[in-house]
Amino acid sequence: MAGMNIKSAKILVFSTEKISDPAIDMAGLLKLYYPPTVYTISIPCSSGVKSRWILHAFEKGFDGVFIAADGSDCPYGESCTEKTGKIVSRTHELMKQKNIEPARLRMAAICSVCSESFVKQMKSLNEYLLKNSII
Amino acid sequence: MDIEKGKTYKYLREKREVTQAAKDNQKQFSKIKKSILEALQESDLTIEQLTQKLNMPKHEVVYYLMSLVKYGFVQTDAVDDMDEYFSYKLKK
Amino acid sequence: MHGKILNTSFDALVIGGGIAGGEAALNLVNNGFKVLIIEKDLSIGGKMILLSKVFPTLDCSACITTPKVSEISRHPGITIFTGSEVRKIIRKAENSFEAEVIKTPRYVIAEDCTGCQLCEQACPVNVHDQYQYNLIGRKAAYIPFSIASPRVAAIDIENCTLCGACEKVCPTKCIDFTQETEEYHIKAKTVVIATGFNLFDPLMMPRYGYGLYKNIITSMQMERQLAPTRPFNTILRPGDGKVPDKIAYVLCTGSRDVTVGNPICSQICCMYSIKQAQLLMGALPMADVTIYYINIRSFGKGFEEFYDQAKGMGVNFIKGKIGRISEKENGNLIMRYEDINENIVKEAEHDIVVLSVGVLPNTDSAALFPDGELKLDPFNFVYQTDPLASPAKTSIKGVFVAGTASGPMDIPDSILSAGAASSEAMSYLIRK
Amino acid sequence: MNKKIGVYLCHCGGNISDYVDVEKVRKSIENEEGVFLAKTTMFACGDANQKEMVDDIKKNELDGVVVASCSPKLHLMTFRAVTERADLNKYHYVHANIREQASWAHSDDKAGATEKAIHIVKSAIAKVRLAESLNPFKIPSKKAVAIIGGGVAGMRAAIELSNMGCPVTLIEREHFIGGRVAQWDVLFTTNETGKELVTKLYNDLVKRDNITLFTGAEVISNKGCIGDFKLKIKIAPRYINEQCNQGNLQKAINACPVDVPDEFNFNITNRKAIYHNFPSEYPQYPVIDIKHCTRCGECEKICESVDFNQKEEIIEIQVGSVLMATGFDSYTPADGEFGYNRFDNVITLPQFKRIIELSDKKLIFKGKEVKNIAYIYCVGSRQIEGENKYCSRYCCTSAIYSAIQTKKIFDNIYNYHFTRGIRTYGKQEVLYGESLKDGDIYLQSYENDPPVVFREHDKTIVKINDILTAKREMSVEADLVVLVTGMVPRADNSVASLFKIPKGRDKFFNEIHMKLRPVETVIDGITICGACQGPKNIMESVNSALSAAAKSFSYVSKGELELEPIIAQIDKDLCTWCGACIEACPFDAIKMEKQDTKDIAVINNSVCKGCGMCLPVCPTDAINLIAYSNSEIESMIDALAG
Repeated sequence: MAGMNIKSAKILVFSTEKISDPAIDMAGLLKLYYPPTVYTISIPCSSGVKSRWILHAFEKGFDGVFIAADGSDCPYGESCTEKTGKIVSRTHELMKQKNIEPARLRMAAICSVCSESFVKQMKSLNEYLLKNSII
Repeated sequence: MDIEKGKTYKYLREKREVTQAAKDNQKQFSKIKKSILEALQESDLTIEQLTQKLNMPKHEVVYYLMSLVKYGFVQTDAVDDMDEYFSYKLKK
Repeated sequence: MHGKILNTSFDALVIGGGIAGGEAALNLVNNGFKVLIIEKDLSIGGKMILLSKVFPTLDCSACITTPKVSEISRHPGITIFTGSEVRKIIRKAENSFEAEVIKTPRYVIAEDCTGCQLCEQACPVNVHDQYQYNLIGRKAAYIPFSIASPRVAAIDIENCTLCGACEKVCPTKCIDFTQETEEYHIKAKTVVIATGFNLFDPLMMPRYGYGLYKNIITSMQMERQLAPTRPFNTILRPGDGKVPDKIAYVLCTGSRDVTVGNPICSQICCMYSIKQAQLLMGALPMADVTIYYINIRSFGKGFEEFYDQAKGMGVNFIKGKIGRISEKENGNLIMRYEDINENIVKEAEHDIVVLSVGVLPNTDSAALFPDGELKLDPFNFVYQTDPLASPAKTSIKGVFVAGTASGPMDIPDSILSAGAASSEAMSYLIRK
Repeated sequence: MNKKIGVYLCHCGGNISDYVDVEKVRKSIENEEGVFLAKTTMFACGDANQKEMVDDIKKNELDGVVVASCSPKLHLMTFRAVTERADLNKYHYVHANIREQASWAHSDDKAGATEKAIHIVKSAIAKVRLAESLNPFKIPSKKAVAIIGGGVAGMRAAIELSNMGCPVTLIEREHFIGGRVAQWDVLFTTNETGKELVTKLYNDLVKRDNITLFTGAEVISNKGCIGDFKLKIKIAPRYINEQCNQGNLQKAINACPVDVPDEFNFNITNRKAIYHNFPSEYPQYPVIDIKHCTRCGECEKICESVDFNQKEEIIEIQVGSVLMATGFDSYTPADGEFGYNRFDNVITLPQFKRIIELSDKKLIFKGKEVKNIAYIYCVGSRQIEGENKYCSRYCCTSAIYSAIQTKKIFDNIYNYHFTRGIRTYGKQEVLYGESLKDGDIYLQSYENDPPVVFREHDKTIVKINDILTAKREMSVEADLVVLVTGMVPRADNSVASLFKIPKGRDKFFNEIHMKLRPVETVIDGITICGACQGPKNIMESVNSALSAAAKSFSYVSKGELELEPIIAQIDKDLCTWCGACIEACPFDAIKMEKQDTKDIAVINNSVCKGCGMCLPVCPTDAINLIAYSNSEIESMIDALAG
């Protein structure tokens, strides 16, 4: 990629239709800017993300993956935070096996109005990925 | 009564008087349209220049010119250095 | 005139196809009731469909209105009469209203029109376009505006010269000058009045010089200039086509002003002006926008934050009363105003002045029913007989009011009011 | 697999096209595999475009459609309906959000926004390529609605639903019904009293046999979802029999030795442990405040209706929809805020309203006659420092109306209003005019320079730099300072967390869309209305209550609901039965079943909610969620990565 002026890291966000999507949409509405190389794939619940999807994303060239978790707001029950956490730790293990820096996968609860916190997370992950020259 | 489709305006003409105001308005528009298009034929012009050329109040030039933009006869061209006035040209 | 009896009787007759009438109709039809909407204009969607973006979320008005409008126009349970007016309604008995409706001819067979606009191109007549609030022209054969529903041509017969040009080019031969005014007799079980509001006409205030000075426009004219289907494709002074730079807003034009006969506050002008100011700063980054106000009434959900946002963007707010406006030779306007903060009279020069015109009642609604049956409030809006417990109730049993027909309100309030009216109408229909 | 896909790219009247080069997006995707046509449009949601889409789908026999426009929250349903009108199964439609997540989020970077939009559309195309026809499940919907909150909004919604023939359970936390309005005396516009309004509604309510009313009742658990909410309600005992003898009860109240602050009067008076708020209140018999009762037994001696053996009850109900009307709290000023809790003659507007009602002939406060009243506006609202940035909407009118009433009822009253700009919007403006004519004095502070309340000797002084007299410093000696307090969200909102109702920036409940769906929440089947959603006056609350009633009714009126067929599926061959999925499922939707030679997991389709929690725990990757299969997600990732 020599010669290309890379300004931001490519980040895949697993967001959720009822909870974090509204927050991400609202970030747009409020013009809270974040890197345009952040892409979302929306699913019903953050506890449904499969490790293989995350690994697939790294394989295909994503620099970072972020799970915008439902947290305690999950419409499917309180166990969500814990379950999403387990997905992350399991995947971190798999990443280590494949020599992928585990810090490239992050998760945080993003409630339906957490636009600012979403943007903060994106900026911070982006900075981390750029600083540690993951890309 | 048998009325031919596509020529029903003739039917209404017999029943309804077109007002003088409507006739005058149409004539006036045709005239102004013609003069604006002719003026722009020669060169691209700003509203200020058109006003002088046509000897018409500025706001009327805006009204008619922008209508002609809407109808696809004229298009907006560059803006001046002060970003204040656009010039207008004929649409090819 | 043809007198047609429309045999189908309806559960609800909704008068007015704006956002309130539309919302009420949708609520009713989605619960299984048959609805007839009577709309005076050529298309439905009322004033909302003509707006640019809406406060305080800044989403585009058309994007919210058009799907509702298309749902309304497509619903098999809703019949729509456009270009039609209710001449009178008589309450015969419980659950029984009879209405006389006049449908003026469109001179176009609506079902056959494809909206191709060839007639528009052929028409030699140019008149002021009322949907662009007279900023530019339109033809006498015309489609009201690009997102109109139905998107069907009409002939403006008052200005038509009957030249026949449109008819010659119409590919589907749908132009039909033999159409005549039709009269319908309609039966319905309940009535929803959603006749909306009128805008204050600033010609009533000569000291502002509207009409005389061409660079003074109304807020609705600015709204059009900011809308996606805008007349100039950019923002221009109508007086000379200059891109404005110093823009002034005069709030409370025709509101809170006993001298023009309207003592009440219009509830929306502060917010739409603040919204326009924000949009203008986006469209013209160098522009300098000043809002002259008496009190800023940003009272609704998210409004105060929106006002703060405008201040943060650099919109100037001056607490001041405008005395008079005069024009300089270059078309700029001199505003003479009393600066309340400093208690002195000042002058300021602006390129363009926007008069934030207020909301007036649409007095058509009073004439719908026989003498005085439908009571009006002191400001000539439809009187709410039980405003606290049943805000949609009117002085006639079975007749409900929705939206700005009962007073000034913004879009969310209109929609909630329409929800209340349809809810009461449904109860009325179910309970018998 | 070889789909014919139609792609529509929306300008959104400039909302998208001002920042995203829509034509460039079109060119970049028109040659994607399967794309048969790619068009741009000013308004994808407009009628004309919808018609065109239907024609396109029919004429070209398209079997996949993508619209790239605003958030799917707004128009996913709109375009699914379009495909259905064109006789194409609606699950062959995929929505791409290039407004909230591209043009708006990156309006600072047009090239970046365009690049992102291209990827988003490509991933939608990737998904639609794999889409399959699905048919919605139908589930029964219980024709009953639970209304939480028995204030004016809740009562009014209950009556309306009852009118529509829908059974209602009305659940009120307090022991008496009527909420805040019962606490107000004469109301603006109609001049009826709050008590009269509440009584009118109550009398209508109790006539109806399809409304069940619980007071002293709280929802303590919620299971289920739209169509079938199972609520547990805890009902506190009143310790008084329903068939009580009013005469002896009053004696029993008199005999009670307990003296505690009366919340109904905002603590300006005291009440007994056995009490009612006002004699005609509903339900029309008192309650024993067990927290403060000393069990001295005095009341029991006098009145046979007192019954300390009553027990807390827990009942279960089943409803198809829940309507929230939980109201607001009045803002309580901080200690020292404009002298509150420092100077004994600084009170809040609600307290003031109670004092007016409880006073007779002369306005007496703490033994002294009140003549000069200073009203300080925007206390707790439009805060300069604090968190409450919003305007509370009702307070200007309420304060002015109270001031006018005060002058009408009592002699020699002088009203001084310390405002931040009066907001008597709409017809309420006439009230402001009346007050000015009445001789009330209005002063206005600068935005960041609020008035100050201080003591000088034994006098309370309010000082302001007044805008209206050009920065003149003005002072008023006040006998009473009334803090015009705004509305804040309920401090105890545990019921909202049971239902996971989202809150907005102002911490009030949030609707899905202020204009499109103003009484719905993102939690299906739950509607909101009244002041729990944000400050409102009575009329506005009732308008929203009636709207919410109509909406809740529409969820239950037909007796059944269509649900998305998005559920988990198990690959029999891959399943080796370990039980991990059963543990992961929060809904008990998975069972073990013997099939042929082995045990496998089986999904109960009508119980599965499609959350996908069982997916990642499966060691053999045997579970997929319909429409979110490995192939779909991974092909979307490929498209986004490309």
